[in-house]
Amino acid sequence: MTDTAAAAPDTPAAQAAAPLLAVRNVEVVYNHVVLVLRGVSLEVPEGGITALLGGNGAGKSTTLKAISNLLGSERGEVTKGTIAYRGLPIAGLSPAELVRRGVIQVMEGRHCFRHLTVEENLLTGAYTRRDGSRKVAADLEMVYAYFPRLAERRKSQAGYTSGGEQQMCAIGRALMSRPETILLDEPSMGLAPQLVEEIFQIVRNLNEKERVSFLLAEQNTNIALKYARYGYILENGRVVMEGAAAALRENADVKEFYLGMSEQGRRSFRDVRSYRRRKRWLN
Amino acid sequence: AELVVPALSYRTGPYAPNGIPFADGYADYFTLLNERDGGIEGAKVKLVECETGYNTQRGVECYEATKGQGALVYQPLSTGITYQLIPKATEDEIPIHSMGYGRTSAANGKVFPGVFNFPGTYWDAASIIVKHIAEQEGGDLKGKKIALVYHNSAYGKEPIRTLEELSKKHGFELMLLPVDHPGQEQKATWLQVRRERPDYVTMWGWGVMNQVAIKEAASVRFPMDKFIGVWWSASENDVIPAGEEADGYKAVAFHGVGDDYPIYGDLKAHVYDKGQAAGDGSNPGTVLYNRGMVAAMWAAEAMRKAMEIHGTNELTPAMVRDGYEALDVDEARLEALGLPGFTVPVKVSCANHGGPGLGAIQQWDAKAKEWKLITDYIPADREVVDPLIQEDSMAYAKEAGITPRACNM
Amino acid sequence: MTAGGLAMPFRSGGAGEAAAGTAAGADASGRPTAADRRIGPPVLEVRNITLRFGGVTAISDISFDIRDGEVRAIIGPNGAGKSSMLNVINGFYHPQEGEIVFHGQLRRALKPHQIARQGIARTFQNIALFKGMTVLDNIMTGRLTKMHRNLFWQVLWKGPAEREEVAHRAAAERVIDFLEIQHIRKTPVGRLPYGLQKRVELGRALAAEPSLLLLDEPMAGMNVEEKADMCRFILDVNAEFGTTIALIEHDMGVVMDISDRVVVLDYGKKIGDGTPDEVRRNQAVIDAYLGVAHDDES
Amino acid sequence: MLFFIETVISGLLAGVMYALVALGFVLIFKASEIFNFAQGVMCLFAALTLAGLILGYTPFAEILHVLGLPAAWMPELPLWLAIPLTMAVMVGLALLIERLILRHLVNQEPIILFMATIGLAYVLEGVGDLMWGSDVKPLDIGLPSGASDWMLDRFDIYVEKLEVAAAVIATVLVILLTLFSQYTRIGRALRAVADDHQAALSVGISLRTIWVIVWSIAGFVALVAGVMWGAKSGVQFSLSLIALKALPVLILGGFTSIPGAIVGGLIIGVGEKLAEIYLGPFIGGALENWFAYVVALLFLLVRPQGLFGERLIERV
Amino acid sequence: MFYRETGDFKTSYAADGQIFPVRLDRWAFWFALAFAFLVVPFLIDDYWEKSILLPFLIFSLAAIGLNILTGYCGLVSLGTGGFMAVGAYASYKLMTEFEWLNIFVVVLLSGGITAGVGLLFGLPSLRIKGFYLAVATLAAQFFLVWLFNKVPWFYNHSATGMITVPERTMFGIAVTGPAAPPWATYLFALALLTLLGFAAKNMVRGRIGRSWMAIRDMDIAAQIIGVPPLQAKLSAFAISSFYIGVAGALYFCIWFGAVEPTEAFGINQSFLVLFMVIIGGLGSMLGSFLGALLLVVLPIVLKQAMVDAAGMAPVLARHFEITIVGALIVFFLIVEPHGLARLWAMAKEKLRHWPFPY
Ligand SMILES: Nc1ncnc2c1ncn2[C@@H]1O[C@H](COP(=O)(O)OP(=O)(O)OP(=O)(O)O)[C@@H](O)[C@H]1O
Ligand SMILES: Nc1ncnc2c1ncn2[C@@H]1O[C@H](COP(=O)(O)OP(=O)(O)OP(=O)(O)O)[C@@H](O)[C@H]1O
Ligand SMILES: [Mg+2]
Ligand SMILES: [Mg+2]
Repeated sequence: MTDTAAAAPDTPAAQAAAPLLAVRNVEVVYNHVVLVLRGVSLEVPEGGITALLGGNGAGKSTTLKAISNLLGSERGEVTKGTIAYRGLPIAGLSPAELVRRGVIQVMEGRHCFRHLTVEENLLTGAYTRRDGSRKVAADLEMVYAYFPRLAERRKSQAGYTSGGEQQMCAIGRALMSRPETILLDEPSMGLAPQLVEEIFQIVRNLNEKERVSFLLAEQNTNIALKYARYGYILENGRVVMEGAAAALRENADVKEFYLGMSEQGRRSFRDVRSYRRRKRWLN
Repeated sequence: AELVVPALSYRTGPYAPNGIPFADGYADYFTLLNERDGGIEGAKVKLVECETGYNTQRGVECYEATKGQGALVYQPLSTGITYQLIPKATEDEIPIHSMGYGRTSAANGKVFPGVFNFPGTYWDAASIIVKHIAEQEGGDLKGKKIALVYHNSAYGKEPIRTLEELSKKHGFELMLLPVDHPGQEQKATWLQVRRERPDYVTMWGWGVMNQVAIKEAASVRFPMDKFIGVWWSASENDVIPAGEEADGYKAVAFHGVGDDYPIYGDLKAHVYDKGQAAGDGSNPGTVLYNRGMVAAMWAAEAMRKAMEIHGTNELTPAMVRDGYEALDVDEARLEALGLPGFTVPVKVSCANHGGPGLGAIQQWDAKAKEWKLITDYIPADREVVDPLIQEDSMAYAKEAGITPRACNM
Repeated sequence: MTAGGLAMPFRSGGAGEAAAGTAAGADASGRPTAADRRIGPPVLEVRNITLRFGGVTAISDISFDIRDGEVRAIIGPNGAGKSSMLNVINGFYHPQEGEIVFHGQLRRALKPHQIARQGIARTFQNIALFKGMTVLDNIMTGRLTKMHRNLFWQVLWKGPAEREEVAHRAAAERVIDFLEIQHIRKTPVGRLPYGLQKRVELGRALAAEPSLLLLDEPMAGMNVEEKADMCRFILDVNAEFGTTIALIEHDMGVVMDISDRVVVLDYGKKIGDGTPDEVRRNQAVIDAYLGVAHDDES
Repeated sequence: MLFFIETVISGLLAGVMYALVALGFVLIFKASEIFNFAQGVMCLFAALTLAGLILGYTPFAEILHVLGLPAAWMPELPLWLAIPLTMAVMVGLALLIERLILRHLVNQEPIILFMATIGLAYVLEGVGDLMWGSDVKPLDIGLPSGASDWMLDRFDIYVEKLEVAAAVIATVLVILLTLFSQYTRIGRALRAVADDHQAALSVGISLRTIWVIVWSIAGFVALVAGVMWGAKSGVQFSLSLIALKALPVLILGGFTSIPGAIVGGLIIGVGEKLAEIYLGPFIGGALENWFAYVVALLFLLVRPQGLFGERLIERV
Repeated sequence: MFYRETGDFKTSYAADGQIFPVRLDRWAFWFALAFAFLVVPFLIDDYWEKSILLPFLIFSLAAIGLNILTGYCGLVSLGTGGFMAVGAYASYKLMTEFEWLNIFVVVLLSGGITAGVGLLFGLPSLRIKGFYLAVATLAAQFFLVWLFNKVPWFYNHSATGMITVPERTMFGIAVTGPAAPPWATYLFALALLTLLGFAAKNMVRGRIGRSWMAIRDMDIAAQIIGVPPLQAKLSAFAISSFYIGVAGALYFCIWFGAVEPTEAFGINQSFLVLFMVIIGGLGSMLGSFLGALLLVVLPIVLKQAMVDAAGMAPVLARHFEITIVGALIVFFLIVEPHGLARLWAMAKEKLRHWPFPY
């Protein structure tokens, strides 16, 4: 795992000094014609948890895929801007190379290997590791400890497990590679509330104990801002707002649009059928 | 003037190993004429090769593409393409020479004025084989069993009718064993041979099928000298892979084998040594090379004849057709061409486009790695073949609405 | 089946102005509460269903009912058998034991498409849109059960087939208006972001004018704002066309707010059934599913 | 009865020969869900290369000839050199295929990849012809051939020696390959790639490496099959058509199962021989081809994923 | 901006649902059609007819047929050659048994008979999926060809099993047989293609087409929303076979005039048509035409360029040709896996933005 001794990650100074991952002014085009990211810049500090928030189609997943170089397989490409990891540009690297350098992505929509058993799925996560099968076995136990449900289903083909089980499987699989940076795309999707909380606990755990850095795209703004330290809000392919998580949580707009709070506190979903204020940053 | 002769060759695809030597022989003969004699009666031959890959669709494309260049005669070189071209070429008045293949009943010149298939047809070949067998058996075929192993296509099915007639006539039992293209796997066929133990096996095979059949026959210990192929199952390619075991395998032939003919001297001097040989130059003397050459020889003679008839060396396809119809290449002429005894004498007439229908039996000598003619040219059983030709060609005439022309020569 | 659908605005040539009905103005209190709405007798009863896959028992001996016009939520931890339950209801899985009563009649073993024709439509947990088609075509596909012109007219096109097409197009357009997805009408669905895809899927189900609508995690992967939109659609459908809705959802806020009754599954067993408030207080449910998370959130 | 036994044995052995070709298909399908139609041509290409090297053909002689370059300078290579060289060519081919084709088609529909392999088949066919010419090349590398005299004299049963050898080789291959794909890290990665290219990428599996490995192995299997069939019928274009013989075997055994290829081969082999011999005389011969497919079809109706194939996962 | 849709408003759903919603496209189409019907017949000779136009028209028809099955309904079939054989032999039998039947009727009836056969062979598709089905359709391919090769009734007991087309006329002009003038056969095929092309487009844009596409994209979801899979798949098989049967009949009657089943309708034919469909664009009408055009013309162009223009030896040219065709297929797939039709659409989209990149 990471052996660089860095300053306490929370201090802004540390963040400014050495961003682990720096995305500068990135533009992404799909199919040569669909412009999706219109110049996104963001930074992930070493040992930080950074949240990427925003509505549907804002470009969160695209940003993550641009970082992990998975765009190619969807006929998308980065047409402008640079992405640097530990100061080195990573544009030309294959996803496999990135994983070897410690950056792994958990893709949105599960993407388990359907015909492999749950356990085999987890083991593929350790594909790039060279530190012996004993360590891998130990990590497997760790994942099972995090997700007991997976242990119960270890021998069934992933394709036959439930949606939430697949989500756990995908996250567990990423953990198996012992990454130093995880790009998490919608980890909470389809998980039971209890489990959502647990997953974020795991995130915090890894972050604090193992100093894993996280960039997480999340719709559940509430919980994301609770665990993240810094947040970016993406809309329509642009970063429209950024700031420390605590600050964002207090922002009125964020409250209204992303946290579902009104002045009176939490708004009931039953009552939301009235006119809504337009987000002012949507031109 | 130039004489445009298209060659619908197939140097690619599954039958390329057979197509290459034929195409080489065909090309080299014309090259020889051009180089040695300056063409035919002063007109150079322009050979236009068009690659068909033994594929009908491409064959037709080749036909349409070369037709416009003034093609004088077509050798379609595949039964499928021949069938295709017969009505078209007839309409376009371009002669077709399907030498020993194609539609047998085209031998009837009354119905097929523009198609020639001398010197012999498949039906001739079938009857010659049966005659040879009868001779081996001392004249009596009663109660014998003869199997036909055939390429399961129009080509392979040609002899069936004739063999059926012959089996009625001679009282032998006929056993039919089709083999699907390409014929690499013939286990079942030869197991059947092993079980039924026919006295003789004849074969209408092509391509890889031939050699596999010969190998399999050897494996099931079928006596090779009782295994007789048609002339398209008679090349070196077919027997060499089976090695020693193929020794004694027989086939019908209508032309000589080897390169022991004066013409090869000329070929060497005027073609090979000048680096003009077609292909990679490795085929002279092989069976199929010789066959290509004999086809070219007849085409050249037909053109010569046409010039003689029409008194010009600016030929049209129709003139060449006349030349074919008046073709008469006898022993003496062969001698003069440097091909003494190379093939049977041919005399074509208005009614008979099928030639003399003669065939000899050749046999493979595995030690010497060469074919040898072991019989004289045997005539076909006209008594059986002619009525069949008559019947089939008249049926075609009726179907296609052709009134047979009168031939009073 | 859907005789009550006369008032359905999606129906071809129907009169309702769905979009207008839901748009501006109506303030929260104007909305009928659960008590006001006509919640009728059970439309669907699930009786003693047991479903096994090889060694795994996904559902064991579960019974509950869904009443006409209500919003019924199904919740439970991951792998509890919720999706499987929906699959049983619409005939994709065949339970080993138990029976289903639909509109008071014991349901025979039917093929899924036959069940769809009885008026049950659904959306899927892992989006199952027709990727190669546009949004409009997807929604039109939802109306296939209502289109009948035969091959001959189809080939001819001009005449009855075109008229039918246009009529159904109008209905599909009303769904599109209702869900506010006009701008992506002609976009191939594969290119849409996740949340919109979910919305299109809802549209496809709505286009079939179902009497019972099954929604499998319709709001997964959405942010609060979008969830709110989705809730609005669901509630409107329910309120205005009386469509019965069964919904699986992990967001307790949503479930507690919009459902009339909740059934809780836990690893194949039913551990709770009742109004949101009852369920929220049920200790078994708290232990198995809710944890403490829900409360400290708001 | 004896004849029946003989037929069955022949069928079994013929089946093994088909299975050898089918194995190549299975490997690639298992690793990438690519239905590699070029497998047949790869057999041809491998056998052509081997035969060409042994017989001292100069590669691209025709082109060299046209260009006026010396076109006959290759010596006849001994077997121990020719085989590794051929294998090197096949590995090179795998590299090229990955570089030029697969890499650009990541995450595409299976049918697109299928088409690409047909395109590849054309290219290989053309290049094979250009490289080695299209004449028949005997391939004699000392494999036994002809009928086993011992069996014939002793039991009056006709058994082809070459096919017995093939059976032995095929068995060994199947065992090795099964172990490889089921129990090794790479093997697991292969199956992962087949399920989801993108996810495989995301966990750090390098598709490129995997593909090169798999296509190299498939090239090796193609070489083995090509040698066997080449010894039987000479090396020439028709060799590529044995792919069609392997297809029913493939669907019967299941696209993803290595042992399935063998079992499928045996069933198809026996089925078609019995049909040809016992049914052929009644309904007309040469029915082997379609009969094999019909047998496979009947099995599929019962098990749509083939005998040993992975179940199709259908869920919503 | 060359290609503009702006200002091209639709005021009714019917207008929005037409085949070419953009005015420019519509005009171009009608112009091309008029050209094909009114001008081309005066220009063609035997070579154009037999080597380019007829193959193009006939393969377009076959490609439409296969596209219905594979592109729209998602069922890959490798039995196209076999079904074309059914069409050809059906037309032969119809023509020889009922000599008074009009050739136009004969061709359509042949399609109908093929549809029946297709239906039969489509039955396994209910259970078998994906490549398993694709390979299983080879059973149809091999069986049908075997049947026509084996049962003498189909070829009226002729000696070789070859069938030859009798002459048939329309409006007193021969359209089959060697005497048929090129323009007549061309117009005959063109008329059929136009008719059936429109019919196909109408099917795929309506109810039936949608149920096919639903099955293609996700068959379970389709069933659950009420598409009966049996009906959808079988109708796709039947209708696709109808088109392929008509193509087979034309192939035999007006293009070749004489065929034998093993070669003319072999598996290569199946692959060729599949190529056309995929290179052209799965699930696209335009794609069927583009694919057919490309694969008919490409080999000819290559051959002419290499043999006639560059003077290469035909064999060598042929080897290169196979290689290049193969390479181009791969190339096109890489450039745009969704086929030429998509390439075309993207080009239009670019034109729309032109001169701006996005
Ligand atoms: N393969 C693709 N081809 C074309 N457009 C695409 C493709 N993938 C995504 N898009 C478009 O890019 C935009 C951003 O998509 P992205 O998936 O990044 O959004 P997101 O923020 O992750 O949304 P969600 O919260 O729904 O996951 C969307 O408008 C989508 O339509
Ligand atoms: N076709 C199947 N074959 C085998 N097991 C299955 C199948 N379908 C579901 N299961 C198993 O049944 C159990 C219930 O699955 P189901 O999808 O119904 O869960 P769920 O309640 O929807 O969970 P989630 O909230 O995670 O979606 C799971 O453990 C799953 O693995
Ligand atoms: Mg996303
Ligand atoms: Mg679920």
